[in-house]
Amino acid sequence: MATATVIFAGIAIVLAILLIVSSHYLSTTENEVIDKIESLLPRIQCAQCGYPGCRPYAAAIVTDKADINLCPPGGNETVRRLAKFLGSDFSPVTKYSTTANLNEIAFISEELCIGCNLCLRACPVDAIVGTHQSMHTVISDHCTGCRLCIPPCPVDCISLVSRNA
Amino acid sequence: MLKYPLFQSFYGGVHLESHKNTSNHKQIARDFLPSRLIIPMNQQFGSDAIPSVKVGQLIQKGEVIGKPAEKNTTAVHASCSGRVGAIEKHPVPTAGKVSTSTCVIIETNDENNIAAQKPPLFKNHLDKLTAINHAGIVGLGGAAFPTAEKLNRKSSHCEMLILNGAECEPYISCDDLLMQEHATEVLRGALAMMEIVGAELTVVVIEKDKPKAIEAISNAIETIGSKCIRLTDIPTMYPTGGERQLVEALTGKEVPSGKYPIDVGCICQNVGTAYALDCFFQLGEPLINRIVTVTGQGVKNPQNVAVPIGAPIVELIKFCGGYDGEVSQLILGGNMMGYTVDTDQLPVTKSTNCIITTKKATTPKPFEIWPCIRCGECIPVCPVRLLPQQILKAYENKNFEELGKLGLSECIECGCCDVVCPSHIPLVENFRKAKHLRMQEIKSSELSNAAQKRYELKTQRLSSQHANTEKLHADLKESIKESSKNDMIKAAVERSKKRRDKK
Amino acid sequence: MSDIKTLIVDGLWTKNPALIQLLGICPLLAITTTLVNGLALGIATTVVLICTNSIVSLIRHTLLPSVRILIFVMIISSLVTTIDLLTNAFFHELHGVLGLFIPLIITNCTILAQAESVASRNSIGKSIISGGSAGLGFTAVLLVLGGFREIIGRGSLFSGIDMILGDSATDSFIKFPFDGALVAILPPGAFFGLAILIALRNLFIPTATIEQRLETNISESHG
Amino acid sequence: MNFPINSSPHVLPITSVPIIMRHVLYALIPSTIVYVWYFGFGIFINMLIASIAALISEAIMLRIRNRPIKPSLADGSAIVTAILIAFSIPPLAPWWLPVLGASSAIVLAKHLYGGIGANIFNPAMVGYAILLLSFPVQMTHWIPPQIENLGFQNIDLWSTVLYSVTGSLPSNLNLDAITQATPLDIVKGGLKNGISINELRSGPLFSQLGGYGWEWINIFTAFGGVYLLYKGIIRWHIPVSLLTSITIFAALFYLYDPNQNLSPSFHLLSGATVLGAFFIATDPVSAAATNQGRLIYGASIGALTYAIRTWGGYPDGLAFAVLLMNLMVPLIDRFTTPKIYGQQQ
Repeated sequence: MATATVIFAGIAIVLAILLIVSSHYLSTTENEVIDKIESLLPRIQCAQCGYPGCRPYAAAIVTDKADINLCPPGGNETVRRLAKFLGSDFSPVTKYSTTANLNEIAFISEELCIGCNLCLRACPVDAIVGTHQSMHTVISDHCTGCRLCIPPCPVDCISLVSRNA
Repeated sequence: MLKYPLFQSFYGGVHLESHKNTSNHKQIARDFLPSRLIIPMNQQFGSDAIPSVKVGQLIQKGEVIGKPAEKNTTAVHASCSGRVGAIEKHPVPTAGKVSTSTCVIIETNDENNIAAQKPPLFKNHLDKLTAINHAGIVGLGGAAFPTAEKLNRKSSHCEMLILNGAECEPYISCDDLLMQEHATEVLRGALAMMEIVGAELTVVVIEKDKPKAIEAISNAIETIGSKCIRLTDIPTMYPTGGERQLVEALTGKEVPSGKYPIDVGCICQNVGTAYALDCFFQLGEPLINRIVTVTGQGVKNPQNVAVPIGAPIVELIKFCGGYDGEVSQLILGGNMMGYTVDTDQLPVTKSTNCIITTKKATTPKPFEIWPCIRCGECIPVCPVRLLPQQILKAYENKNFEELGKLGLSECIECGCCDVVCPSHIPLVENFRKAKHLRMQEIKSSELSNAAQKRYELKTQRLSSQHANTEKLHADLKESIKESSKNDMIKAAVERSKKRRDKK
Repeated sequence: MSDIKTLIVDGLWTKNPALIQLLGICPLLAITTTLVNGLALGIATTVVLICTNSIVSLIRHTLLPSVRILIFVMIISSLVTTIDLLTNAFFHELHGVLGLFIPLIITNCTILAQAESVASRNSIGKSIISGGSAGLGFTAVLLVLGGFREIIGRGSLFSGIDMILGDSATDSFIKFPFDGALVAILPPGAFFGLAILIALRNLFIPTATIEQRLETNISESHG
Repeated sequence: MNFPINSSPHVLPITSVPIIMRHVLYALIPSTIVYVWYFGFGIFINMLIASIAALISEAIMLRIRNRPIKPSLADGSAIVTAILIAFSIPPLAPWWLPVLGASSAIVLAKHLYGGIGANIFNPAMVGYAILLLSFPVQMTHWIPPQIENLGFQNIDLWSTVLYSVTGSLPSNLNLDAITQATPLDIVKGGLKNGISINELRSGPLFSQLGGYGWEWINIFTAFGGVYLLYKGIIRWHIPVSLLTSITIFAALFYLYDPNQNLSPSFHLLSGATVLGAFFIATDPVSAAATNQGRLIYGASIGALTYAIRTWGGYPDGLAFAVLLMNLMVPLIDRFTTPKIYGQQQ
């Protein structure tokens, strides 16, 4: 009886030490998980999830503050991918975006633009060029169609057009 | 020297029921003159040609009407004499579909004398290639790739010129008849090409089901007496006529993915192209005609016609006796790789080698489609050695990574798998959609990556800007504090000085 | 009150260890050749569950996170050994039949999962209720599967009841008028049986259709 | 004029699933005739019952899965499955045996995996395996060849029908008296009891090449198989590799000790070897896809069949060999992918 107890206690202690050491050295870093989640998101930086960009949202998911169904452009497909990766349950996207794909880009109407610079600051991917008092324009190759430039515009000169047009 | 056993091996392919005898028993009809020509400006790779004529202008046959927009593209010529009726957008068959392109519309008249009727003279090699480009000569096999461009790839050494007369599509017979009637001209054209590319050997490839063409070519080889032209007959098997397939069949070498036959020392040219080149070198005639097979059950007199480029299909059909009863489909190109068009108001272009009119009986009905039973019949027939059934599965699962691994992009859309599939699954159609989807996926992920990168840069920039401003403010405050301190001390020192002075 | 009710319903149905969580499949598949075998294993498992849950719950504040699993396993194995010895002492015949499978309760993931997800986070009362209801839920599945396989595979029900009720009950099992298809008793039968049970569960909790329904609702309201 | 737009190629397919299934059924005719010659009309009853059961379960499953019923019923794949099951159960069998076999094949092996084209396992062999595991007694009660000079009691058609439906035999017949184990069974049991092959093969159920009657059934099945090869329904890789690998294994062991091991001809011409080689292992859905893979697949089935027959617990191992190799098909396919034209490996 005593021998058995000692042997098992010994095994347990050895294993416990192994576990403690490995939990210290083998843990996955949070950053890797965030990278992976970010790669599953559409990454058009539209901020519709309530976070300033896709990486902050990914970080929020990892630190367990945010739901996985907040990304309207990604749609249910993205939620499904995230659910599969995180092993959590699927639930449909809470709000629907009018831009669910990357096929639309912003277009600044030249006649109306007053060069106020507000859209330039709003663009998450620096796809708008221009300076004060001069007309701005959208670099179509870089625009992700996130619509963040539309609300700040005081003269409503920005509209969305099809990418290929 | 009649035949030379150059045939090595051919992987895959299917035996198809031949329909060549519908159209190959008559001579090429050469008296077709349409009342109107619609000559598209987009008949070659690269940018469209720029129309160089004005509406109402009288032009002669063979005159340039479209100037090349870039250096390496070809010119467009008037195929008949007449008056320019209009320059407008018109639907045109281009690369597998109907699109709209600028066209010069010519009302033809009877004066059909060619503008330049003398053999051209060249100062040097480069001059020759430019001249070929200006003569508007493109590959007449179907892809309309500029011939000069193809002959100009001088980076690799060319050992063999393959003259493609295989013509594996079951309905087409235009190359067959061309070789029968103009064997000498074809071979002369080939010799000219050989001289340009510096090849040592020309191999004329003809499928065994064209005995007359084989005879004509072998006779012509004897007549010419050239030691460097050889004739090889290959088994009748679709799709031997594919450029890459032909290279493998003759040399046993594979053309690496994304490269051209010239990278393994071969250049493939269609016999029609050789003929067009010969016409240009001997007579100075630019490419304004091509031989088109008009065939199928839906036309009264199926035959091969020498058609001026730009002739409307409807007039061509009328020339061949018109439609015979109700026609269910109009196919441009062969029935395996050609495409259907919805109207006969389109012009014949340089890449139109065949027009098939089908009646109900030969048009595939929407069959019952069974699920794939994995019978594997599609695997041995694929000339590219793909696994169509697994590609289909990966496509149904939208597994793009797997699609890439299975080599979807290598599919040549020959349709062999469709023919043998007992479940009647439209495989090629699915593969086209899969290719399209995969391209979209790749594109959007590229876009996402770019957006992510730019976002990161912007956040970095903003935060560094922010940090800079903060620092500036802090420094300013500090300096104000410092300076004010000093001022106060100075002022106090001053005041005390004044007080002392008063005393 | 409603909290306790959810705990019980969770264990018995909505988070049934065998049907929903698919835990403890190994003893489930191996032992359910008859209803009585299933019952015996179910009772043993339930007892172990209740005991481990209460012990783990008591020591939950002193646990080191990195070695907690090790400690759970130690507790479970000690308890199972005790129960193994007890059955051997008081139900010797049943022990002969269940033999190997009582020690195997150690590897039953239900117990580890309960210790990890319930007992180490909740008070002792809640842990006991949760463990008991999960054990009963597991027993119910064992009973259904055991009965199903016994009827189809042997054409009998309650055979071997004497091992629990004593020798007086030797002949008190039901015999149906057919010999049964042997495959139900063999390992494939266990998989078929469990698969059918899970399919039936899906009829009542169609997870896939819930997802679909939600999606169509949203697209309708936006489309 | 307006013409419809279709996708290329614009050509009629040269074959279809129903045509393939029909040819498979045609190919089974010669062996059925020989079967009837040796074992009576029992197989017809089994075929009929199994086909009806297969069609009904197919219809029910299609209905449950919300799939169009008519085209799938008409493609004949369910009937092929049923006929193959009828071939593998004894000619004298209670009616529920073919019913259970066919319906479990269709329901469990075919539709639970997603219907035609999606099944991992060969449905007929799943049905057979379930029957063999569940009812070992009924599945091994085989009536001996109905030939006068063998000295067995014969059973007529009416008694067969009666037994099938009611499970009882006329008073002058006794089930044990009119049934026998199959030759493979006898050999297996005999070898276990230390009887040598020579002694065993002097029994009335054996002839020069294999089991009495079985040899001719197998030979005529091979004719059917050749017909399928000729028609291009199956390719030669699986049958040839399967039969070759059985022959090689049998020959090696036979040469080593002819008294303890059966001759290659016996292995080839008894049990379900030839039927398996041409009709069961070649089921396209559950077989390997590439030619190279098919060679591996067939050879492995042959080797496994020999192993199960010789060292396993069941007299004929073909069904289990096929099912085991069905599991390996994705792996085989993965490693036998041909090199794509123009791509470096």
